[in-house]
Amino acid sequence: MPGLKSVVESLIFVADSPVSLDRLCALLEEFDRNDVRDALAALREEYGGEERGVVLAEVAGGFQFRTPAKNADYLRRLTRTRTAKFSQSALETLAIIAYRQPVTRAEIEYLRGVDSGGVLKTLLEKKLIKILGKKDIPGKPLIYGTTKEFLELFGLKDLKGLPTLKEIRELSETTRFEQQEELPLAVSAGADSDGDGGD
Amino acid sequence: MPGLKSVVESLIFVADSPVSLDRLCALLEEFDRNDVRDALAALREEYGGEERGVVLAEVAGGFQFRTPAKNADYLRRLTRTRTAKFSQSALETLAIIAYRQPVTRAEIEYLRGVDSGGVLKTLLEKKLIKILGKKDIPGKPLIYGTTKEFLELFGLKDLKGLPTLKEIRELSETTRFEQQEELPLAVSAGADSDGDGGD
Amino acid sequence: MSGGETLPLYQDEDASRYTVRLEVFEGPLDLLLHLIRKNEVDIYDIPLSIITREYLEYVKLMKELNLEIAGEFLVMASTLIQIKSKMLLPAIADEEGGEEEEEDPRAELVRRLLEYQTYKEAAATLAAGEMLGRDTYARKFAATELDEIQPEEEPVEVEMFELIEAFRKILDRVSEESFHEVGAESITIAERINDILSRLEGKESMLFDDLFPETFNRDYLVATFLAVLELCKLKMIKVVQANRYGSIWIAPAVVEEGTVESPEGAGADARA
Repeated sequence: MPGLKSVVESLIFVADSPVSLDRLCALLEEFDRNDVRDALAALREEYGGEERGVVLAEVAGGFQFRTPAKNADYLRRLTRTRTAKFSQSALETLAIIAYRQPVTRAEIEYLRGVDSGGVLKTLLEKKLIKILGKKDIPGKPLIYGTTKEFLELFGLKDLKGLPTLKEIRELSETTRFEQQEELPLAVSAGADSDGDGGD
Repeated sequence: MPGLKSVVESLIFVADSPVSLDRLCALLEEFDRNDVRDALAALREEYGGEERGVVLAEVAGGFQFRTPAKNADYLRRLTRTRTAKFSQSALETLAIIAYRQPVTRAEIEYLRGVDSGGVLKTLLEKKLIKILGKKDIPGKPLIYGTTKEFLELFGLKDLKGLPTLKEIRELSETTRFEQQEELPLAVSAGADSDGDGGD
Repeated sequence: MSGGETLPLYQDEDASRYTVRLEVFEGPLDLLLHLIRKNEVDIYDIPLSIITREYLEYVKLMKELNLEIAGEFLVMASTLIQIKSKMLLPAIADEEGGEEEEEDPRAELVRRLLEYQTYKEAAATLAAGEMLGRDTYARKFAATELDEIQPEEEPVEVEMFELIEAFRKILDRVSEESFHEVGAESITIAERINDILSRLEGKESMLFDDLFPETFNRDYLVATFLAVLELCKLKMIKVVQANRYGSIWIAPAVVEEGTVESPEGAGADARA
């Protein structure tokens, strides 16, 4: 009978998407959960070497074999592997949805300042986002969120793994603006040659 | 720079068919053929252990990672729960029933323009639709509607949760703006965001 | 004098320089951020005079290059001009006895810019990370080991989007009549051109802001703005500013015979 570690390795290798511990345990019900966990840990160790060409990545709530980024240049030589290209608008929209989900189209468009219908459709088609349902406000707009495929694409374990947003320097209340009630003419005059004392 | 063995491992892993030594050497022209051969030999050794769940097999004149035959029983469990994809005709039919229920087969076929008997049968078997009764018109055709399982599949509380026609329309509208050529990532990521060290 | 400055014209060298950049802007917020960075000004204290002028230059340039201008750019143009006018208002507000702390008219815009910038950076961070299919690869083909195994059960997996896409495709084929857009074309640029010209008739000038009624919708705003640009281009009106922070006025321009092209019928009657 094959050992558990070997079986887990085979399962992760053959599966077409990341396999979670829960899924492994469900598939291997005759084994103890702790043993499955140990097998996973041992595999992670084995596939963790600096010089490996295949690593065991933890993405989208599961485990998947992937190649290390440092080998990417060589892999691009394989004709079949297309490089993933994203437009700036797709990336922006995706970022907004990832961080603000569940989010409506109107909210996305307010934040981006442009119509985003086309981008939403593309992202839906690529399965990077999905319709989560409808928001319980007047008009019942659709709400969007990211998918498992999104996590897979960016190699994220879960949404908590998203890079932290750079903090917005808070608009320090009204005081900041009060001080500037009289606008410094110098700024504009300097930039634009001859100032004329308007008032 | 990554080591040759690591690169060979990655290439074989990602390639969708067995990779021959010749192919490897062609892909890795900056390396010496003997070194590529040595890397392969080292990998064969590494992946040759009795307890491995992934082995490096020599098939069809090339090399490919595979799972050992002794693990096949476990892998079968994986496929048993493989999720089925919906055919376009099933989706169309389901959509028509969802939005136009109660609806007869003749009406569905009028809208789709093709015979839909087979699809209806499949959807009935999957319990996504059900027969609601008979329509009170000559011939008393059966009328169909969606089921509780249908709502569950799409995570809907009730049929009111289905996106409205207006929302569907809006999603498929694209603006000029989104149709612009995709920008190479380098430009979009770098060009505009980090020109100067922002205040 | 220099105070009453019309929108500057463009040299060809500028045009070629800008076109490259135009493609990079994702929208008005992106363009504004670019201008703020380019001018090295404080985002918390945007000198609207400079930024608005440069913003309008871009928009006008886009138009001159016959690039289609997304409506959002024009909406923002009007927003900028309105904010600029509002910044003159505190004096009036004081008269009404309000020592209330009026929010800086720019505050909302600044918030939007900061927020947009945050997500723009987040997008860049995401893109810079390890991406599947670009930096890292997984096996994306079915394992041969599973070829001969027939799945016994078939739990289905489908997204709402796929369902509604399927439905939309049917609707595209079957009935077009039922789902028609409500007439968004109710306001045309030609109408607005004629309206502006008739309101200017016999006057020396009028406030730009007065072109917009109390309540107006987006289409109205966009059409009006395009009409003003069109009239500028045709040299039928002048856009002037009394002083650097002053309101924007439009005034009829003296038309030289033979230099004006008709904007496809719209200005034909007004030209006389």
